[in-house]
This record gives sequence, structure tokens and C-alpha cells, in this order.
Amino acid sequence: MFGRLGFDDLPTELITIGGALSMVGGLIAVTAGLIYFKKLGWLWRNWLTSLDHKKIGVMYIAIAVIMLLRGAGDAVMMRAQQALASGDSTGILSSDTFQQVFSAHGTIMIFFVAMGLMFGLINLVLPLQLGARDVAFPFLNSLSFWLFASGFVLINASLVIGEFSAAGWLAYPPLSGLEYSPGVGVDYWIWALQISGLGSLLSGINFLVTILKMRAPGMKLMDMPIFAWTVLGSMMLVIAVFPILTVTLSLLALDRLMGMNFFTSTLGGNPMMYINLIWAWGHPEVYILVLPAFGIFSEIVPVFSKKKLFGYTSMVWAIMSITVLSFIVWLHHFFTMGGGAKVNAFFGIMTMVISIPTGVKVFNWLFTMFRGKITYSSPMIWFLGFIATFTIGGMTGVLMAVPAIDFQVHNSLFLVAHFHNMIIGGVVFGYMAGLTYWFPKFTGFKLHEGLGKLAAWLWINGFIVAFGPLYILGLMGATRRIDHYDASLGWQWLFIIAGIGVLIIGAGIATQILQLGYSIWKRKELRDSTNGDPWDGRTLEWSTTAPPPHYNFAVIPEVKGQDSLWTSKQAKTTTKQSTTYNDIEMPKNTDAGIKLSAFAFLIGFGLVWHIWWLALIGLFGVIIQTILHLTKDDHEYTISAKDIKLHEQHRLKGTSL
Amino acid sequence: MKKIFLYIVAVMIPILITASLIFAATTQDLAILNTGGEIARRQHEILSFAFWLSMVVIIPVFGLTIFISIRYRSKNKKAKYTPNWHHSKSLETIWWGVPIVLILILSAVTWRTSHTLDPYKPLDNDLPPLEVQVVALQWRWLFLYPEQNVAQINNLTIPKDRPINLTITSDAPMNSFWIPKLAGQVYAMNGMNTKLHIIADQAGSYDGMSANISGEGFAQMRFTTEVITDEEFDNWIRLNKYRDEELTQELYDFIAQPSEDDEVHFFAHYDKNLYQTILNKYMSHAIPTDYSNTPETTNGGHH
Amino acid sequence: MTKPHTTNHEQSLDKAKFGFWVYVMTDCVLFATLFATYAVLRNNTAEGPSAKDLFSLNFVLLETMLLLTSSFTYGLALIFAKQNNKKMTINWLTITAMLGLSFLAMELYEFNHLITEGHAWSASAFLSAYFTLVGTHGLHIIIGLIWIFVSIFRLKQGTLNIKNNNSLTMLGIFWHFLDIIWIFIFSFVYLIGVAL
Amino acid sequence: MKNHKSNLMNYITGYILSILATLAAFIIAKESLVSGWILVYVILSIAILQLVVQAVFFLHLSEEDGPKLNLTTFYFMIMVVSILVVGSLWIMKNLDYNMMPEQQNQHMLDQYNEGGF
Repeated sequence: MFGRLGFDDLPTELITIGGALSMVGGLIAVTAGLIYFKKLGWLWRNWLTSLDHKKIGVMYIAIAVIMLLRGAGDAVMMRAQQALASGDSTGILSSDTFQQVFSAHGTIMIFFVAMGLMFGLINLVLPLQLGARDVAFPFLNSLSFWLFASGFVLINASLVIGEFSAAGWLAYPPLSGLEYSPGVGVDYWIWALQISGLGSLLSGINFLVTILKMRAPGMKLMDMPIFAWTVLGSMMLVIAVFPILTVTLSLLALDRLMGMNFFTSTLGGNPMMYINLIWAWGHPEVYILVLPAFGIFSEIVPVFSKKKLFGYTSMVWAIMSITVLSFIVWLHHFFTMGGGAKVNAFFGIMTMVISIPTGVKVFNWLFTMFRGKITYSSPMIWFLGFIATFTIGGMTGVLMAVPAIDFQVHNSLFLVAHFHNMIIGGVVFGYMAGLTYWFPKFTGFKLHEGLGKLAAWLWINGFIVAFGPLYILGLMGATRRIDHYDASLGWQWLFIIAGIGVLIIGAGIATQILQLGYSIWKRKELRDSTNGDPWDGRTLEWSTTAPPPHYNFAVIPEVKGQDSLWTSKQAKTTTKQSTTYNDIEMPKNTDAGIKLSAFAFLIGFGLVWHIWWLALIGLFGVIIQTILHLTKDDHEYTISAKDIKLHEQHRLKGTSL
Repeated sequence: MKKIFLYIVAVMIPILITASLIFAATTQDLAILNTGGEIARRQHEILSFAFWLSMVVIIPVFGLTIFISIRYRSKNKKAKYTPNWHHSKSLETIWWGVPIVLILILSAVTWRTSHTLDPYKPLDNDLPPLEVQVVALQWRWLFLYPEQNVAQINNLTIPKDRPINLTITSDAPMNSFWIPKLAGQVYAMNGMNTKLHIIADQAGSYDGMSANISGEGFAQMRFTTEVITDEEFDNWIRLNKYRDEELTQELYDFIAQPSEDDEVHFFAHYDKNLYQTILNKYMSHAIPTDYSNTPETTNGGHH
Repeated sequence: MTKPHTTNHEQSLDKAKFGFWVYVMTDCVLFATLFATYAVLRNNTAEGPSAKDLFSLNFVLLETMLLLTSSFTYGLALIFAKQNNKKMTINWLTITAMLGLSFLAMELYEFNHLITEGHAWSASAFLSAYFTLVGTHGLHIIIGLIWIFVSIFRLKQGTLNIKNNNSLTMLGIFWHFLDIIWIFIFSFVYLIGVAL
Repeated sequence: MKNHKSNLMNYITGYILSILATLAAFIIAKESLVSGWILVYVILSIAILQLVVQAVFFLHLSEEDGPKLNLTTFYFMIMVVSILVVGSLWIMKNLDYNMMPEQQNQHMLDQYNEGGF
């Protein structure tokens, strides 16, 4: 009846019990709180069923932050284990738990934190920057979010019922095959990624169409803010490579569920093909994440330098060449598998070539600051941290692009340090800067500056302390993912320093939480007195009020050239009060996305535990719900011009209705 | 005044941390730089070359960042301010051009060294190479010496200055065979042969390991590489041949079972076909089968 | 007030069509991945039969013709839809669906035949890749057929505006796309598989 | 009305050309008119030809007005698909060739040389 699910699937180790209890406890506490304050209905009507891109963006970020805490917790456990488990000591985790922890850490950080923050920020900012009322397909947007949320639930369910994959974040077969991983861990991994990956794919389509079809009248592609360009590049990558992930995961699932032989080591299966395919997705994925971070800095640097972005055209070329080049480098993740010299050299050289446009961007940012008037608000602190760490990461990346060098540092802690340089220094610092920068747009008050700077400073220093030692350990021949090592190797003190570094990063995260709480508490003092343009911005999102009305712009702006808001501010023609309003059609709230994703969750859960009837219910639910939704015509409602006029009058005065 | 002091401290701390880490690194035995054989040494040379080449870009970036961020802070009223200056052909030519030149140089090096240091390439050496077959197990390493017909677990003993031809496979999930002081790593996979050519020019013992996760006991999957002189090697073989421990198929099947026991074992004999048997276990992979000669299947399935 | 409304409507149709086209492109990548996997694994027959031994070209030619014809008849349905001719649209849609169903039936027959002969998907990497590639196409055909039936139902019911509607155009893109994918399956899996 | 007629002609032309292409490929394969890699190239070329025919006559890809976004995405996808398929096959050929146990090397070598990869 319940497949392979039984009572012995509940956690037994102290740490996993703690994880499970905190998960269940948190869920109960939140639900109880909502019921007690009678907010459940409000939450459902105003948030969960909303198709407003800004609310969906906030929900993405909320999930990403929860997952950041879990991922950081995993990191602390890993570092604690490695700092302790030297010689006779076996540390605090069993090998199996340790391997689940690092697999979960990688999976969570990439799929649920970085992707979540990215889609959250894009959702918040992109339509506003383009002068659009919403994304191209608001319902699809909600569906994408709920699929992401459903993957989130599934991966967290693994903490309570059963186990997680212990095969690393990319689950190479044959280790992840049935023969060596018969449990449910890998299945959880597969279906959590499959469901949330589907959401990412749909988002990719959605934002691509938004950029290409929904720009404000007069905005040519070459007038778009650089952030929009980077999102375009990133979404082109999403639609091109997420299908590869979908197939690769499906094939692994077919191996595990139906006894197929794609990646088994017997009956002709070829595990190398899995590694080839997963990296054909995996490498572009890194650029999917980092491109929007580049875009964020390209917005922040001109604003805080009070100067036009240097070399716009070169930036666009750099972004597009990075987009295309990132398709032809994936083999550099497996030089050591033993491909020939020619194929290794080709992919190595292509990898180096990417560093050219990336370097160009760095110089363009620096020369945007050159002869500017730089104010060091916290986004700029993140930027300086980014330049320092990302440049180092880029250098170690170029080193590893030479196959002869890669043979010596691949799978070592040197590699781990390198990609954290890119992901933390590049992606996370970028997104944190973006969150700080755009926060007042959506709340009407700024985050506290002092705490923000402290948090950035803790992150940057913590990063150096946590990952500097890993470079050294890598050069000493320490491999990644070890839960124990001999005392004679003399590695322990470096691991301890790295552990301290993680604690400093943890202090940074704590400071950010404190900053958020404190800023909400002091929101009156931190109020954005400009009603929507606190940083003296240059792009369209700053032309509407803070927070923006749910239709974003009462009158769609006409755009002439780049930095249109800045140009019009310079020309002193800020005539926001256009008096002729038209009716606006907005999408109605719907719970179809939630229902579809709930059914998708049932499919995932059923397949993980081999509860076939549950998966079938999920499947039929998806089919019927899709047909019902698509054949319904009535998806929109109209706001009359009169209502808008009334609303606008209050809004522009800064009073609420 | 107090504020400026705070800024200086804030900037100095990360610089001090970095400096002390670099200092700490120089006191350690960095296996990849402090090598024991020719291959690893050449890999280290390329690493150094690429590192210094990239400094041509890295140093200006750091210099510029520090200079620009101090000079053009908004408080500095003396600095020039050109809010609409956003384009300069000559400057952009420099930072598209210089990296292109550097990458061209590095590409040439990459192309050449990918060939000269291809792990599959036999070494140029007049001495006859020693053949060693390597099998990754769960979770130990088995080394077979087909010419000597001896086998060892978790210990690779090799003569100094002689090229060693390693043929690597796996009877376990994918592993990566790595002796940092002697040469870069290569994956070990079931049903497949990968190759690595190494040579050691200094006697001593070097750490070896699996660098790719292969299950629970993976962290313990380490071995020692003993480099001894040619005579010592011959003696070692001769002395140990007197022992009568034999690695039979049954014994192999036993040791192939998962175990985290990391002890060294020596076998004076083993079944000549052992390596092939291990490969064959997974070898239905890509066997070309000619079915066209069997009459009943020539015309396909449906009738 | 009506004028901006119509342009809005047209714009949203245009958006939807482009969005659907982008989705179809992602489906291309999905099939490309399956093709690449099949190409890599096609010789890995684990000493079992290969494409040469299993497939009958005449049978597959018939399947191909059925699907090609259904692609053509769908085009006819679309022409009548544009002429606002509901009855003929429904007729041609029905014919398309019948052709699609026959194709599906032949495919299922072939799968069943292979499995009963002992050549199921678990027998070798080649068969896994074959069943998955062709099966994924079949799955898409099933989705297309459901969509056609729903469209016919809605046309009859009158809830689907026959003129200038997106649903039929997008279904058309989907159906033609499936035929194009099949051409490559026919050529690569069957023709080359048997002849090489 | 004229538009509809030309549309009909489009579909008929496309249908006939597709049938011809299908039959040509079928006969070439069935009768083994060519063999080896030439066969692969010929059959795949015919398939690509048919792809173009259907894209033009069935999907009307050439008739877009305004910025040709559909066509551009189509080209982009062709690029991605080619990189993915050619890249994967090149990589996997290399790996297979490098890793085949000895007695199979000769066979792989033959294929390798024939294939020109």
C-alpha cells in the first residue's frame, strides 16, 4: 500500500532527528501563528494565489532565505566535522550522514538558494525596468513558483521521512545507480530537482518573452538596462539547457525505477554519458546564475558613482559572447575522465576565452567609477568584495582550464575554493547587493546602512578565512568530500581556520537577519522620503512609487534612449502626473498553480517511495487541472480609468487610500 | 577622524588575513608544488607560468580598484567628475586586446601541454617501463604487477627513475586515482581502462588516494606509493616471492566486498586472468556483435 | 475605449504564440538530448539484438506516412478554421485524430511485439535508449491527441472561438513539430539503424 | 480568399515534397544504394531537407512580419542542438576510444578513422 515507506524511515541519528524536529516544529509554529492571528485567509488571498510578479518575487526570496539557512547549517556541520575528524576522532557525523549533508548543501545552495534569489530578483525588477505591467504570462509565473515550492517541500521532506542522496550534488552514476544507492535518497534528489527544474524552464520561457515582447514603447533592445540584458542571456541559457537536465534526470530515474540501462555499468550502460549530459547543463547553469549578478552590479555601479555606465555596447557584446561561449566549455569538468589531448585542449581553450569578456566587464565597471562621485553605500561594499573575490576566482578558474594543471587540482579542495569564489563572491554578493539596492522600492523604506555594511564586511572576511585555507589544502593534496583524515597529514589546523571562517559568514547572515528585523522596526525613520527614488536612480523602476501599485505604471512610460529616467530628470521634464488614464486589464488571482504543483508533489513523492497509486492520482490531477485551466477563458479583470485616477491621486501624494 | 580610522581598520583586516594565509602556505608541504617526479614537476611549471601570466591582469585590476575607489570617493572634491563620459575606443581596445593576447599565449601553452602531458602518452625514456594494473575496490586499491605476478593492496611499490605504465579500472563506483606528488589524477571506471604514465626521481613514500566520492568508505581509500631503487625493487620482489599467499579468484571476490579496512596486503601470486576477469564483469559495453550472419535474424522482426 | 482593448488582445495572442514557439524549441533540445543518448548507446546491445535485427522498415514506413498525412490534414483543418467553417474544421480534426490514433496503435503494437519477444527496455542500453526516445515521442503524440479531442469538444460546444484563436494555431505548431521529430526518428533510428 | 488558396497550395506542396523525401530515404536505405558513412550523411541530409520543407510549408516560418523572433529562436535552437549533439558524440567517441580494453581497440580504431571524428 505505501510502497517502501515504513516507520523505520524516520530519522535515527541525533543530528538528523534534530533537523527533522526543527522542520516539523517550524511548520507547526508557522501554521499555528497564522491561525491564531487569523491570517490564513489573508495569506491565501493576497499572497499565495496572487499572480502579481512583485509578490511572487517576494515569495521566491522567502523560500530562498529559508533554504539559505538550511544550506548554511549544512556548511557549519561539514566544517565542524572536518575540523574535528582527524586521526582517532570520527567527528560528529557518520560517513553516510556527512555525505548526505554535503550533497544536500550543494543541491540546496544552487537549486533553491541561488536560483530562488535569482528568480525572485528578476520577478521583482524586470517588468518594472522594462516599463511593463507584469510578466508575459502571469499564471505561468505563479505555476513556476509553485513548482519551485513543491521541489522545496520535497527536498525538506527528505529530512523527516527517509534520507537524502549521499552521492554528491550531481549524483554521478554508477554510485547514484540502484546497485550502489538502493535507498530513497537519490530518488528524493531526482524528483525535487525535476519538479523545481520544470518551474525554472517555464520561468525561462516567461522572462524571455517578457523581454522580447513587453518592453515599453520606444525601448529598443539597445536601450534596455544592462540587468535586462543579463536576464536575457541567462534565460536564453535556461531554455537551452534545462531540457537537458530534465532528460538526464529522467534517464537516471528510468534506470532506477524501470530497470533500464542508460548509466548502469552493466548491459551496455555508459555512466560517462551521464557525466557528459549533466555538465552540458551544469556549466551553463553557473552562467545562468552569475549573469544576472553582473547585471545587478551594472545597475549599482553607475548609480552610486553618479555616472553613466562605461562602455554599454561592449557590455552587451560581453554578455552575449559569454552566453554563447558557456555552451562550449562543459568538458572542463571532466578532463580527468581520460578524453584525448585534442578534445581536452579544445574545451580548455574555450574556457579561457570566456575570461576575456568577463575581464572586459570588470574594467568597464572600474571605469564607470573612474571620474565619478562614488558614495559607499552597502551595495558598493558588496561590489568591492565582489571585485576582489571574483577576480581571484577567475584567475584560479583560468588555471584549472589548462588540462595539465586540472589533473592536479581537480576534485581537490582547490576546486572547492575556486567555485565558491565564483558562487559566493560572484553570485551571492551580487544578489545581496541587489536585495539591498531594490529593497526600498518594494517596501518604501531602506535597510539599515550600518548593519548592512557590517554584514557585507563579515561576509567578505568570513569568505577569505573560510576558503583561503581550502586553496592551501588543495595544493597539499586534500580531496573534497572527505569525512575523516589522518592526523599525520597536518591538515587539521587549516580545517579549523576554515571552520572559523564559516562561523564569521554565519555572523554575517545573523547580522542580515538582525538588519531586516531592525529595519522593519525602525521603518518610520528609514522611510524613503523621495517616494520611490531613494538612490537617485537611472532606470524606469525608480520612476514609479514605492511600493509600486499592483499595475506598476498607471500610464505606460514612453522611452527614448538609455537611462531614460535619468535623462528625463536631467531635462527636468518629470511630468509624472499624466492626466489621461485608460482602463487596465490585470490577471485575476488563481489557485490553479498551487493545485497543479500539489499534484506534481504527489507524483514526486509517490515515485520516491514507489507508492504507484499516489503517483497516478498526481498524474491525473495534473492532466485534469491543466485542461480545466486552459479551457477557461475568464482570466482577467478590468480596473476602470476612474479608479486608477483616484488611486493615483492618493498615491502620488504619498497617502494611502 | 574616527571614521577614517574605522575605514582603514576595515580594509586592513582582510589584507592581513590574506597575507597571513599566504605566509602559512609557504610553511606547509604543498604536495603539488613540492613534487617527487617529472610529470608532477612539469605540471607545477605550467601552474606557475599560468599564475604569473594571469598576474598581468590581476595586479592592474587590484591596483585600479584601490586607486579609483579612493580617488573618486564623493568626499574628494579635488577629483575630476565627468558624469557623461562613457566611451573610449582606445581604453576599450586595451582591455579587449591585452586579455586576448594573454589568452592566445596561454592557449598555445594549453594545446602543447595537453599533448605532451597527456596521461595516455608513454614517457620518453630508454629504460623499459614497469607495467602495473590498478583496480579500485570498495574501498581499497589493488595493484597487480603482471610481469612479476605479484599483487598488493593499498600499497604501490615502484622503482625509482623507471617509467611506470599504469592501467586503471574499477570494480566499484567511479573513483579517481591520484598521487599528487607524482602526477595528476585519472578516473577509474568499471569495464573501462584508463591510463596514466608516471615516473619518480626521488626515493620516498608518497600519498595516494581516491579523489572522487565512491561511497561510505571513500575517505579511507588511501594508499602509499613507495619509491625505492631498482635493486631494492628486485630484492623486494625476490624476497616476497617466497611467501605463498596467493590471490585466488575466491579471495579476490572476498576482498572486493565493501570494507573500510585500510591495511596493506601482499600476494606472491595471482591468477593471470584476474584483471581481464574484472574488466569482463562489466564488458558487455560496446562489444561489436555481428548478427548479419545469423540467417534467422537478417530480415528483422515484424512479419 | 475599445481600441486599446483590441490591440491588447492581439498583443496577448502574439505573446502566447511566441511563448509556445519558445516552448517547442525547448522540446527540440529535449529530443536532441535523447537522440544524442541513443546515438551513443546504439551499439551497446549487451550481446543482444541490434536495430538491424529488430526493426521492419515497411512497418515503419506505414507509421511515417500516417503521421505525415495527419500533419497535412491538420493543415487543412486550420485553413477551414480561418474560413470560419466549423463543420469542416471538426471533420478534418477528427481525421487527424484518427490518423494519430492509428500511428499510436502501430507504435504500441511494435512495443508490445518487442517486449513479448524478450527485448524489453531493461535488456540492454540500446533498447533502453530506443524505448525512451520513441516512447517520449509517443507520449507527446498522446498529449497532442488529448488536445485535439478537447478542441473538437469545445468547437462542438461552441466555447472555442473558431476564428483567430490561439489554441488551434498552437496545436498546429505542436503537431507539425511532432512530425518533424518523427522524421528524424524514422531516418536515424530505423533507416540508418537497419541499413548501416 | 486568395490567402487561403495559397495556404492550401502551401500544404499540398509541403505534403508532396515530404512524401517524396520520405520515400527517397526509404528506398536508399532499403535497397542499400549507398553504405557506410555516406549512407548516414545522405539519409540525414534528406531528413534535414524535409525539416526545411515542413518548416517553410507547414510552419510558415519564413512568413513572419516584424522582427523575426520565431526564426531567430529557431536558429538559436539549431545552434544549441548542434553543439549538444556534435559535442557529446565527439566527447563520447574520444572517451570510448581511449578507454576500451585492449582487444576492442582495433575495432574502435577502425570506426574512429572511418567516422572522421
